[in-house]
Amino acid sequence: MITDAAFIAFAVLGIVTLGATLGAVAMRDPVHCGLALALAFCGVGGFYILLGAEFLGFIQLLVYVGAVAVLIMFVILLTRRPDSGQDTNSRGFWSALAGSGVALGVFAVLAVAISRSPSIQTATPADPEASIAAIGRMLVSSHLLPLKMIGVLLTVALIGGVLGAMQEGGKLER
Amino acid sequence: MADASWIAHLLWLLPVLPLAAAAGVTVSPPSRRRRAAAATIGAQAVAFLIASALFLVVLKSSGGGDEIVRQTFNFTWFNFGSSSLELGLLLDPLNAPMLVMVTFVGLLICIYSVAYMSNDANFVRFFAFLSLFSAAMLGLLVANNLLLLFICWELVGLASYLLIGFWAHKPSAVAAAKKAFITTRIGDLGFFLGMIWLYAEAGTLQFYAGGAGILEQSTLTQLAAGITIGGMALATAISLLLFCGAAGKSGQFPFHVWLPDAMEGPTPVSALIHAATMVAAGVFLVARVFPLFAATAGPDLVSTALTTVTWIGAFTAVFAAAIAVAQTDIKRILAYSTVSQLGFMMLALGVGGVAAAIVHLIAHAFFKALLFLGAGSVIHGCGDEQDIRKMGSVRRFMPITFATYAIGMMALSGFPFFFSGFWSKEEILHVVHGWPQSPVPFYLALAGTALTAFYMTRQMRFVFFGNSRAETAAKPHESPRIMTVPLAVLAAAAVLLGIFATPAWPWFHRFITGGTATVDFGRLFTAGTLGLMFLSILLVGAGVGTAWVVYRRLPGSASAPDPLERRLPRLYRALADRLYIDELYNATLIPLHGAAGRAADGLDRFVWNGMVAALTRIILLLSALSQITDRRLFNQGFDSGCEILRRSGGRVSGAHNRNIQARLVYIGSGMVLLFILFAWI
Amino acid sequence: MNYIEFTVFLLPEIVLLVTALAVIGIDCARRGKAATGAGGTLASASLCAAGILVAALIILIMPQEGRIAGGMLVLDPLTRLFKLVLLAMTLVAVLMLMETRPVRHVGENFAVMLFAAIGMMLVVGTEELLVLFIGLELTGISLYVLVGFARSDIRSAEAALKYFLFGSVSAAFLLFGLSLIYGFSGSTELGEIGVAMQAGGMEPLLAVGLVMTLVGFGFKVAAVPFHLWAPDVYQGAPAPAAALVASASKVAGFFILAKVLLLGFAGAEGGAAWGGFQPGWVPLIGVMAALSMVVGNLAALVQNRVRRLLAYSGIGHAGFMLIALMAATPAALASVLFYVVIYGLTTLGAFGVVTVVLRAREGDRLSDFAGMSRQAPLLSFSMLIFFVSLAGLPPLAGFFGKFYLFTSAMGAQAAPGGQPGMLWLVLLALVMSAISLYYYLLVLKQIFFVEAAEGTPVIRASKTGTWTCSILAAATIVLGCYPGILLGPIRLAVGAAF
Amino acid sequence: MITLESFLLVSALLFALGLAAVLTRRNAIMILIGIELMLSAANLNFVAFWRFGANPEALTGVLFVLFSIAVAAAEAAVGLALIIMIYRHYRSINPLKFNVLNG
Repeated sequence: MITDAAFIAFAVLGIVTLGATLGAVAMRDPVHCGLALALAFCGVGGFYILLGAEFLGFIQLLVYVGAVAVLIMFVILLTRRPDSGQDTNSRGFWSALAGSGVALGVFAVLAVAISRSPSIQTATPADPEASIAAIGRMLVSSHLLPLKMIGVLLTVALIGGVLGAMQEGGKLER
Repeated sequence: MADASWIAHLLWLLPVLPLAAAAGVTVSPPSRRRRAAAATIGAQAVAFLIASALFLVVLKSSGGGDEIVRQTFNFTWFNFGSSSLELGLLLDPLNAPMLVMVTFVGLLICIYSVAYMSNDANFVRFFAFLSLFSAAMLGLLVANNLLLLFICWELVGLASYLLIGFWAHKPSAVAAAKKAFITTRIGDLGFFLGMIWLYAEAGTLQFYAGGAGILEQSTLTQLAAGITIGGMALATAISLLLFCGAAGKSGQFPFHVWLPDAMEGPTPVSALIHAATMVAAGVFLVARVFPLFAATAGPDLVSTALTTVTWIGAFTAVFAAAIAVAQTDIKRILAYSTVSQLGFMMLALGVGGVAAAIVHLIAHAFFKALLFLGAGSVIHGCGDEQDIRKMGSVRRFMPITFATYAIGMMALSGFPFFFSGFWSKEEILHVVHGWPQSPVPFYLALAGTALTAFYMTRQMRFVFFGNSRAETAAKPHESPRIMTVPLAVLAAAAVLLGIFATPAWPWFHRFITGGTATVDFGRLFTAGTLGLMFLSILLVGAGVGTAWVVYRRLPGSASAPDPLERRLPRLYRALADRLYIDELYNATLIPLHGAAGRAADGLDRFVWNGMVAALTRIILLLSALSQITDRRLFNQGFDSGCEILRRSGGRVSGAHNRNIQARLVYIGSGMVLLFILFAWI
Repeated sequence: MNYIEFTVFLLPEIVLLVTALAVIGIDCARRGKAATGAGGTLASASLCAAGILVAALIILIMPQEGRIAGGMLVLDPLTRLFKLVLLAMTLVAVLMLMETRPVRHVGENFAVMLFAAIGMMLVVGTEELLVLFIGLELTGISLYVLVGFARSDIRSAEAALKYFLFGSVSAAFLLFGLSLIYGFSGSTELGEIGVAMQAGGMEPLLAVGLVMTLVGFGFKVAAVPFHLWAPDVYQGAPAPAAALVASASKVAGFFILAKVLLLGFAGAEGGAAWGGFQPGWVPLIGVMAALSMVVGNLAALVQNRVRRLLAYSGIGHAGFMLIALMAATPAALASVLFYVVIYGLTTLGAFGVVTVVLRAREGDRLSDFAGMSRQAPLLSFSMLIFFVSLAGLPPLAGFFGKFYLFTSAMGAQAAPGGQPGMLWLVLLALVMSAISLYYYLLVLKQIFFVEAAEGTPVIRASKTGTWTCSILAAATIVLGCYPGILLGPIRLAVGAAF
Repeated sequence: MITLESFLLVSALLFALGLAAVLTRRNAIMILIGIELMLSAANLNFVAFWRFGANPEALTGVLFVLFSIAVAAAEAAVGLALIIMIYRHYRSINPLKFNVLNG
């Protein structure tokens, strides 16, 4: 499956994903960031498909783009006020520099590690099949416990989400 | 090694009885005074009877051969898997007389306290603490296991903390309690580290366990052979660590600072804990693990560890005696005297004289308890006055107290022939004289003897002679019988005990080291012994005589300068300021402490923000300099050390009060640094 | 995969789940009747307590052992013991929640506490990275919700957001690290990972994976420099939530950290001797341990709020425990587990006392504790026991924890082929624990020696609060005098597992 | 030829960009976005390692990602709820302003 077409697909996906990510991170208006985030998630889904995990790619689109990104957009709009989201702090530059420096450091560490690790260099792709049927079988057999745990986790998230967002009666203490 | 006789199975009762009393008294309401006192005294009395019986048993079994008879009673505390932790109780000639002494003095002091504390609102609590203390002290003595000993050791420290701070309404008492606790804990760090090191090396903490204990030959050989950092033998390193603990508890230089302040506690507490028993625990510890200290020594008993003990003991003995010369608080004089006498005991241990040290310990316990209780009686009689300059002519109003106090004073000073202190000190001088390393400790000991006689005479002159310099009109009055009877009993003991330790009949010496004593008055007249006795009598006489002359004419009022001050003003001031030791701490150790904190802080900072750190360190250095010049801060002793630690903590914690993202940057950079560390090594 | 067996293995967790859902159901049913706080609180609390007790009973009387689904669910004596410990701690937190001022939706509050317990129990009972990750997230999310439960209180909200942000960032690091470890070993099961690590050498990518995983766990156990959330969260969270974060979550964190290090990273210890560093996790843990001890204990000295003080002291204690983890011997592992349980129990007790004071005096500054010994003697005595035990004075449990911790660390140094260089860390630990005594005494001084100022509200503890704290204090004393009760089973179980 | 290395580099970039958002943006939602990006990067790693790994039939990596997507969604939901909660108190979501809790 490693062909020129795949290479082109990789290049396009890479440019789109990283470009969208950069946008999501760096753009000024949070709304734009949210939209760019959705695009970046699409790109990651594309990578999954490129890697042969089509099912995951669709799940990625469904959950991340269809739910998470939309949720984030809603909250961005909910909390939109003139002063929020602006870098008004005078020391903003230095702390931004420190933050970017650390992020760059982490990337450097990762890049060095990736390029120096023999097992990465010698890895060859297999041609596995990740059929929906196989995934489904495993979900109800070997991965039953994680599945149930996710159920509980989502219940907690539901409770937390509802409680957090619910308007509390009475005055707010300060 | 012998199996435990039936009576040795009673050993566990010794600590448990007072403990039960403590528990019972703790839960009883504050109004049940009589019952609390009865329970405490009853437990003490029974413990005393048992201790006496045990002593007789040891006495009987040790008659005859040269072997030291030890009865151990080991049991498994708990198992885990295949291994287990053993504990054990031990009865041997070393602790049997100590048990009698502790229970006896404890009993007398409990009785005395009934009167002394009668007006205190927290009477019941006081007796609960006393019982707790007594339980811990007895547990410490009977332990056949370093861990058990350490537990009791810490409990003793806790009880001492509670009792020093008993009058919590006095801020000075609370501060003194804290100081005592923290200072001794610093010493205990060494003890703890030494103990766990020992456990890691030897695999057991039993003293004697049928050949496998830490004080028995196989382990000692192993420890003496092991080499650690700097070519030091393992046994030496561990011994020195253990000695840290002993020095802390026994107030040896430089840990002595807490003991004089501890006099903020009620006087019976000073007598029981800070004169007779607890402070002697350090001496007892060194005596108990003496084989470990001597593990690397040859037949002449000279090892690095023991040499350290010798020098520290000798220095403490003279140094504290010199400070005592210029104190004006009746209890503080006795406190410094205690430090000095403990120095004598350590000195004796260092040169190998275990028996001499224990004899002096027991003799000292009796006469120092007597002196403290006498001082308490004086304080009580003079309306809670503690300044000797405001006393005078007390002899006329308190004859019994005067007589017993004089006996105690003479025993402490080492008046010849009829007092126990003379003989026990004589024995110490004797062993120190024979030390092959250096003659200096012997000279220091002689100087200490003379100084002791001097300051005790000075105190007697001030308190009991001359005219009354009291500022209040109230006449001193003799204390009630319940206070004077214990005084008389202790005075009798202070006189009689000497019989057992004369060179003519070195009974005690043999008792501790094995073998039988014979009466031979001829030993008194061998050249060395006679010469030493003569020398020490001369020195005592000189000390008493000088003091008598200097203080012949006492100052007319309390505010007039001390006669000695008029003659040697600078020396006197130096002594009165306790040789500036607290100040020295403030000037050196405490900034050092702070510097350590700052160093840690600097590390923290450097990682995050080097520039700011450099600036703050300059400011800090300036502030440290200004602190050195700030004498007022000096007088707060260890508190200011804690303060600097606190401040460095403030900066450490200040680094946490940043916004979320700055902290996340910390986390990220911490991770990158960890990785760099990883890649670098 | 046998579904029956699966269900039996999971029975305690299932009981908790059913209880939690029932509590929510009852709360919903009552809400229609405009129920006031107190009655609902009592009903929910008793239901929760009953559920926890039943779950504990199941663990006690059903001696199932074994592992299913490739280590996703492991049941052996060690995990059973720790599940019991976690249940006990949750029970105390539930009782403490009863003591605090009722908030709205109290039923959900109880339920989320149970969900957190389920998460921690699953974390403890697994040797597989996927279940581990989901379990940690389940615990984490439940705790975020609990910390933010007092929604009308700005401090609670802020603490929850901070906890969430730090937690999610560390979770992202953890997941990335796990992905690298999966990439290196081709497996997500700890045993297989250990085998792969012993077979293959240390390579840079694996090193990054190790470090990132340590970041994730470092967050859970609050070790420097990943501790920065702890002070704010302890201070801002409602006391029962903070207690749960400080005790049970830390116990679970240390348990799984030890398991991952000793099982999964078994081939990558490295060495921490002076001049003899070898790459591996031991030197990293050594650095974290030293930093945690110093930063935690020094920062605790200046805290004016008892909850912040407990947070920093907890960071210091994490440093002590990391030292013994470095030793990487079964004996050291047992000592860490013993210590963390003791630490959890005492901290829980301390938070119990703080809860009562908070309720009476609306603050936890040092001065808010003044004169407490007169007003609540039993509670004050309990606090004395907890703090003295935390400071490590004999004969309390904390002393034995420290004794075993340091002895096993020293023993690892003494053993042939062991980790040298431990002496210095142990020495540092001893100095730091001496410093720690000072700040514990500061609080005790307020309680016992300082009189309450005129007009301060009187501290009155309810029966439940007093009893809970007293029982914890009694446990601290008993475990100090007979540590074998707990240490014996731990050592047996560790011996069986390793 | 697409190597494992190139996938890993893409995910490393994604991770670093996400981290940069977390560390520099003065907006709680942007921090959340950064966290989601970091989680996505880890997921991409899992899939790439699965594809290039030794034992792809086990589907370990794929299943891991499936679950971690669900976890990330739950986390986002709770996080957003907390952000709304804090917004009610502070009328702002600038993390610099959350400073009630301070020693």
